[in-house]
Formats: sequence, structure tokens, C-alpha cells
Amino acid sequence: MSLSAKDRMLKRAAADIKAGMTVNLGIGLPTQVLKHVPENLPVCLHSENGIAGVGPVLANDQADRNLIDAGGAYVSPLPGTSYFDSALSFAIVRSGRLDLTLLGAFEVAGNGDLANWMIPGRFTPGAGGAIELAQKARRVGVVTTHTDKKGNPKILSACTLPLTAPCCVDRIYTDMAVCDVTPEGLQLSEIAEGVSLDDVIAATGARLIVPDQPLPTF
Amino acid sequence: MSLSAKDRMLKRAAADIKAGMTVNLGIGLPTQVLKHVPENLPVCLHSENGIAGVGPVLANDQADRNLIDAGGAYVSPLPGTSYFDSALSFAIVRSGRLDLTLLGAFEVAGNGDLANWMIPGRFTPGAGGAIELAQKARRVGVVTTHTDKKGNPKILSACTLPLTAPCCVDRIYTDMAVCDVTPEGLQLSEIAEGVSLDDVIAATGARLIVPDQPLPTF
Amino acid sequence: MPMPDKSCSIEEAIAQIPDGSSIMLGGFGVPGTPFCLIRELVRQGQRDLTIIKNDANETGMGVDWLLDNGQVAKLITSHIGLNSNAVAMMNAGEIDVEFAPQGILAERIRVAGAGVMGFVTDIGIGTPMAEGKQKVMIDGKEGIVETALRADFALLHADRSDPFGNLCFTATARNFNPLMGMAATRTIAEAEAILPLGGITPDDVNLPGPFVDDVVALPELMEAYGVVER
Amino acid sequence: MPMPDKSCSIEEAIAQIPDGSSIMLGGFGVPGTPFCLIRELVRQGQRDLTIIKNDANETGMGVDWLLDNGQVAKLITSHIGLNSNAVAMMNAGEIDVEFAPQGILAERIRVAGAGVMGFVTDIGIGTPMAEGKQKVMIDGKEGIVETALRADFALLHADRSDPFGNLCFTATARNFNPLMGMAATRTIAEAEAILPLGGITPDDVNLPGPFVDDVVALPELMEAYGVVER
Repeated sequence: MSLSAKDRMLKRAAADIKAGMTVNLGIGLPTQVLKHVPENLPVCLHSENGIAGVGPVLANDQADRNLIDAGGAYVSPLPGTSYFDSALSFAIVRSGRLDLTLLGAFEVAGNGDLANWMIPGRFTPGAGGAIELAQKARRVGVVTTHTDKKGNPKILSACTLPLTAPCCVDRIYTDMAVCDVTPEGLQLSEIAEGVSLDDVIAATGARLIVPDQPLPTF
Repeated sequence: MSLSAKDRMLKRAAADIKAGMTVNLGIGLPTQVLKHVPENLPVCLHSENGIAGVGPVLANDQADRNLIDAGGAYVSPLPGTSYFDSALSFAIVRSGRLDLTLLGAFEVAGNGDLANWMIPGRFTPGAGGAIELAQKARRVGVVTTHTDKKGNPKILSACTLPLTAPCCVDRIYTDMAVCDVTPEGLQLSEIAEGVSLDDVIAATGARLIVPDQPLPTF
Repeated sequence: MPMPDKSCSIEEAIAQIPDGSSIMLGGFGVPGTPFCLIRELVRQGQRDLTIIKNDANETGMGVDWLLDNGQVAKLITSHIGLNSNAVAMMNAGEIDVEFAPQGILAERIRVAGAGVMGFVTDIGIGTPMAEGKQKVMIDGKEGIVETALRADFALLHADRSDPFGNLCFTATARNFNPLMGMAATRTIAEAEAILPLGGITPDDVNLPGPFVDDVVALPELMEAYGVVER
Repeated sequence: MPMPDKSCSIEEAIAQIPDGSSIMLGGFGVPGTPFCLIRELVRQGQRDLTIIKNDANETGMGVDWLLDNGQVAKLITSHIGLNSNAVAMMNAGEIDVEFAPQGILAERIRVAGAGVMGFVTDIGIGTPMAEGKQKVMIDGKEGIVETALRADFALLHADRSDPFGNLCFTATARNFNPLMGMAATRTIAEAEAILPLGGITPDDVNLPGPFVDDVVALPELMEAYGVVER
């Protein structure tokens, strides 16, 4: 079965979820990464509203009215799940116990600046837990389409929207490429099958460091 | 049965423990106040090491090895007891949920200054929970003999030892008198049976405000 | 020595709240939201309230009843994206909304409940969140002073209580409830079940009785507590 | 998705600790003190340790084994009155002792575990405790900045654990254990019983698995865990 570009992006992001990690997946594309994580991989999913060990989403008629994830989906416990209050939940986040978070983005800059919570005058719902996830997870990945619906780059030399956190992103997974934030700048690390280097460069608003050797594909 | 001067002091202090209160009793004389509290009075005893609802002390052969009070006595649960960690225990203290604490004293001053944890060069075990109890309980009572073993006053115009907390004491219960810290100064409020006003004044190192009307006895 | 009894009718409990009060409401989405206490607050109609809650529930539920009834002057929250009514009222200037990052909101409340004046954090440094806030240096690193967030009242939803107010929460209905119960001058809890004293194992208590002032038994759970059909 | 397994032998767990480490030890008196982990630390003999514990246990127990074996350079504590050996070593300058009020010690540890830099309190103002500490004003009131207290390792005693490190404590053996388990770079827990995954109800967990790195099963409880005969 050939995967869609979106599914290949999700699968590529899923491959960076390793055994033993505690991981928080943001609402939207990041949560969809889950379906590509092997079922027997020992991983603990964290949700901001007070769960370590988030289990599968349930249909409404199977749901526990008191058990949702931070996105409002009715989820289930697993063997080894724990529940806790909101202060303890963010203690996990801020004290560095999150090995990885995958987040969505409106904009992400070549230096790792992330804007994903506010569009002044148009979208101002409040940041929820995004700021602390972005600033404090040991590793921050962004999962996003390479361009917005109008085809404009979402990866920019500098964000134009208010930042969620500065210099927080380590890696960007898109439908076209995997890019890493390095001290030297934003590096193109992998390229989606069937996408050309020129396509990626044209769709990217930040300067890309392109290695000399051939790029791995995904 | 005639009570000893000590027992009358303990009984008088116990009379200020009212229905509905959450109370912390310090080690030593304050803990002994308990035997004079009516058995059916609805009161919640707090212990710093993580108990609300401390029940009776048990003999060693009845003891639960995991259930002690802050003084190390093996205690028991009551219907409605709860256990919690040390941060939450002091959240109870600092946030004003302790209606009353009764503490011992090395020295107490007419302005309510309390010294009960350190004698430089001789007794320096650390303050434990005393500082927060003295500073933050809604009402602080001191239960102490009026004079030390050598007959020197323990109620002074100013403490000579390092303070536990300044201006924290509301009422002093001794074997000779009950004194209240007021904005005007230390007031003699009640006198022990068989003790003369002159005895009290002679045994007190702080100026006492003595009301014109006859003093109640206890 | 019996523990004090704090049982209270819902009418009496809510009648203690005057106009102009600040009120913390437990809950993250539906779970843990004290819908019955909120409904009584709507019935009694106290006005000019400052509401502190993680979110504004969804349109037509919980906080939205208070908004709809014009009882809310200010909302302190982390996210109101699921309540378009709240967003519209904010944009129209009908309510004042103060946002905090979710964990900072939780910690400001916890710190108030711990009787502490504030805390120092690097969360939000380099973003607009840090603007106008006091800074201090700790070990050569700059931090923001976040102040304790107290309230006059906390309204909580518990799974179980005893008459002394020992509360147990269940699953993700815990969320802000135990924190808020520590941070208010007066804490009112509704409980799905009130067990006799001794009916709750001492190790299982999530919020100890000394923090709780009034315990209200819920006669039945209204539809709002159920699974939300989307 | 299974939870990760953190089971570990006591020898391997303690062997991770190098000389010069800072180590938090759970316990308030006997309850909650990880005597077996401490005994293994004595056996392995790491030196120049900074020990953080509410108290110094009693003479001949727990912390005192480390003192007696010359492994402790510094003790951060709230009260050592029940260990005359600790007091004597302090007075002789053989160990450095730093005292904090008990609740301030607990809160400094909790704040570290919450990933916060410090907190602001009025506890100790007007006493020698406040001297030399940074002050800030909040709402016109002076407060002391107390800094987060972290450690390289935390050694905990739990009643029950599962292989993921979800910990339950019992009665007053809880005390500093869950706080310290959050505040250390690496958290090692001994447990009286290790239940299979799913053996602990999610609502009953006192310290969630993400904070815990190594879980050690206790074969049997030595005498130190028992009721102290006085």
C-alpha cells in the first residue's frame, strides 16, 4: 500500500518515538502520529489534563465521562496508567520528564522559534499548555504541512506571529522534508519520496543548509 | 479530685479548643493538653508529618510501623483521617487552615515574640516545623511553666534567644496565669487558684497590664 | 474525637457568595466541572463575578451559563477556544479575559493554596507573556515572578466526600479541583456520593478535609455531566 | 502500548551514584526511610555525599549509618534532635549542616520537582532565617526568595510499585518521598511489593511513573523498618 504524503510524514515522526520515552502529542496532526507507533513499543503518553499512560480513544457509547485527554477525546486507561492534578501534570512537563513533544505550528523559524497559539485579531483562544510543552520538553518536534492552504511557506526566516517559545524546536516533520535546527542554522536532513530539492527550497521561507551527500528519503 | 497546677494549666488551655477547629499541638506540654479535651468534641488534630485527624497513641505491640505523629509517637487513625505529603501538610499550616496551635516555649516576650527552638551553643537541633506553626496558625497559644527550673521568668520584656517568630503569640497558659498579647501590651487575664497577683507579677519578666476588676480564676 | 460535620444545602452554600466575588471553578472541559453549583449560582444571580477556570467549557455549558446570564465581569483562564460565545464576548469587550499558560495558572493557584506569595519561573521568557512582570535573578538566570492567585470561593466537583470534606476525585475529573480547594478563602464541594466518616481510606484522600468548608450532596447528575455527543 | 519496565537490582541502582553526589532520602523518622537502599550505599561506600533528608533518623539507624561510615560531607535538613551523633559531628565540624524550616524544605524540594526556579515566602521574616536571602516585594509586602532544591539522586521507600515506577506510599511513610522523587535527576525507589502493570488503580498513584527511573524490589524488611522500642 502506498502511503499518502501526510501519512509518510506521520510515520516519519512516529519513528522518532523510542522505547522508554514519555511523550506528549499536541492536538491535530501530532495526535495522528500515534497510529504509526508500533503497538508493542514501551512508551508512556502524557496528557496535560492529568494522565500518564493515555490509552486508545473510545466511541461515545464506551466512554468514561470522567476520562478525556487534553483535546477532549474520550480515552481509556492502560495497565500502568496514572491520574494526577494539573499542577503535577505540568511538573512533569517543566521538570524535564517529557522526553519528546510533537506540536503543530502556524509558523516555525529557522532558529527554532515556534508560533502555534495565536493570530492577533483572528484567533486568540489562549495558549493552554502549549508554551510549557514547547519550552520544556527535552525534545520538541513540529509536525506540519510544509506550506499553508494558500501554498505559503510555514517555515520562515523569522516568525511574524507572537511566539509560543523562542528557539525551542529541534526538528520539523513536514509532508516534504525533515529539517533539524542546528547551531549553524536549519538543516535539511531528509526529503520525502518523489519531492525534489528544488521543490523543498521553493516551499521554504528560511535558508536551508543542504548537505553535500544525497539526502535520505522517507 | 483536685488537679495539680500543671493539670489546671493543661485543662485551661484545652478549654480554648472549640468545636470545628483544626489544631496542631506541639511536642511536650501542648500534646498533654489533649487528655483534657472532651472526647466528643468535633476537632481535627493535624500533625506536620502528614496527618489530619490524629487518633489516640497506641502501645508498641498495637502500633502501625508506618503511622507516627511528628513527635514520633505511634498514633492511630480515626473515622475521617487523611494522610498527605509534607508539602501539603505545610500548605495547611501556611494557608491559614490551622485554627489554633499550642506550642512550648523557652522564652516568650510581652509583645508575642516566641523563642522555642534554639539555645546557641547548647541546643541546636534545627527548627523542624516550629517556625511555620508559630508564624501562620490563625491563633498561637503557648503552654509553659511560668518560670524555668531555676525559678527564672520565662515571660520576658524581650527574648534573649533567637526567635522562632516575632509577634506571633496570642495567649500564654502557665501554671500561674493566662496572659493575652494585646496591642497595649501583655494583659493578665486569668489567675490560677491559690496564686496571688503579687506572685504572678514577681514571677513575670515582662510588664503586665492588670485589669481593675477581679481576675477570673482557673 | 469526631471530625467536624460540614454538610450543607446547595442553596445555603451558594448564598454565601456576594456580588463581586472571585470564584474558582474546578474542571478541565466537562470532567470535574461543578455544574450543579454553577446552576445554583445562575439561579441566585450573583453579579460582577471574577471566574477562574482552566477553560470556559463549551457553548451552552457550565461557565457559559454564567456568561450568558451576564454574571461575569472577568475570566482568568488558560484556553477558551471551545466556547465561541466567550471569545465573542471577549472581543466585544463585554468581559475582561486574562490568560495564563495552563501550568502557570495551575501553579499560581497551588502556590496560593500553599500559603506562598509567588514563584519564580523561566516560562514565557522571550515571549509577550513576560512583559510587565517583575524579574529576579536566581543563580545567574533570569526568572519571572508569578504571583499567588487566590479567590474568595472555590466550587469543586468531587466523586466522593465524607461529612468532614475529605474529597476524592476520579480520573481526569481531578485536574484543578484539589488545587483550587486549597487556594480559596471558602471552599464549597459538591460530591456524587457522601460516605459516612471512615468510608474513605485515609491514603485515598485527594484533598483533606481541613481545606473544605461546605459539602453538598448531589441528588442526581444532570445531563451536563455526561458524555458530550459531538 | 505497554509502559516501560524500570526494574533494577539494588546493586546496579546504587552503583549509578558517584562520589560527591547530592542525594535526597525520603522519610520522616522511620516511616518512609529507604533503609535497604541506604544500607547498599553504605556497602558500596560512596563518599563526600550531600544528604538531604527531613531528619537524621536516630542514632544507629539510616542516615546515621552513612554518618558513622564517614560518607557524608553535608546534611540539608530541618531537625536532627533525635540523632546525638549528628549533632556532635556538626558541633565538631566533621559535617556541614544546613537547616531549613520543615515546610520550607518541603516546598523547596517540591518547587524543584515542579521545574520552577524558586518561590517567595514571608516565612522567617524577622528571624535569622531571613538573613542573606534575596528579597522581593509582592503587592507591597516583602518576601524572601527561596530557591529550588534539586539533587542528583533521590532514594525513596514505597509501599507498592509497578514495573513502570508508579508508586504508592502508606500512612505517614509518604512525607517527603513523592516530593523528592520529583526533584532529583535520577529517582530510585525501593518497594515492599512490586505489583504487575495494572495492579495499581490509576487514581491511587501517589508518584507517577514518569518521575521514577529505577524500581528495586525489597526481598525482606530488615529490623530498622519495624516499630522502634523506646
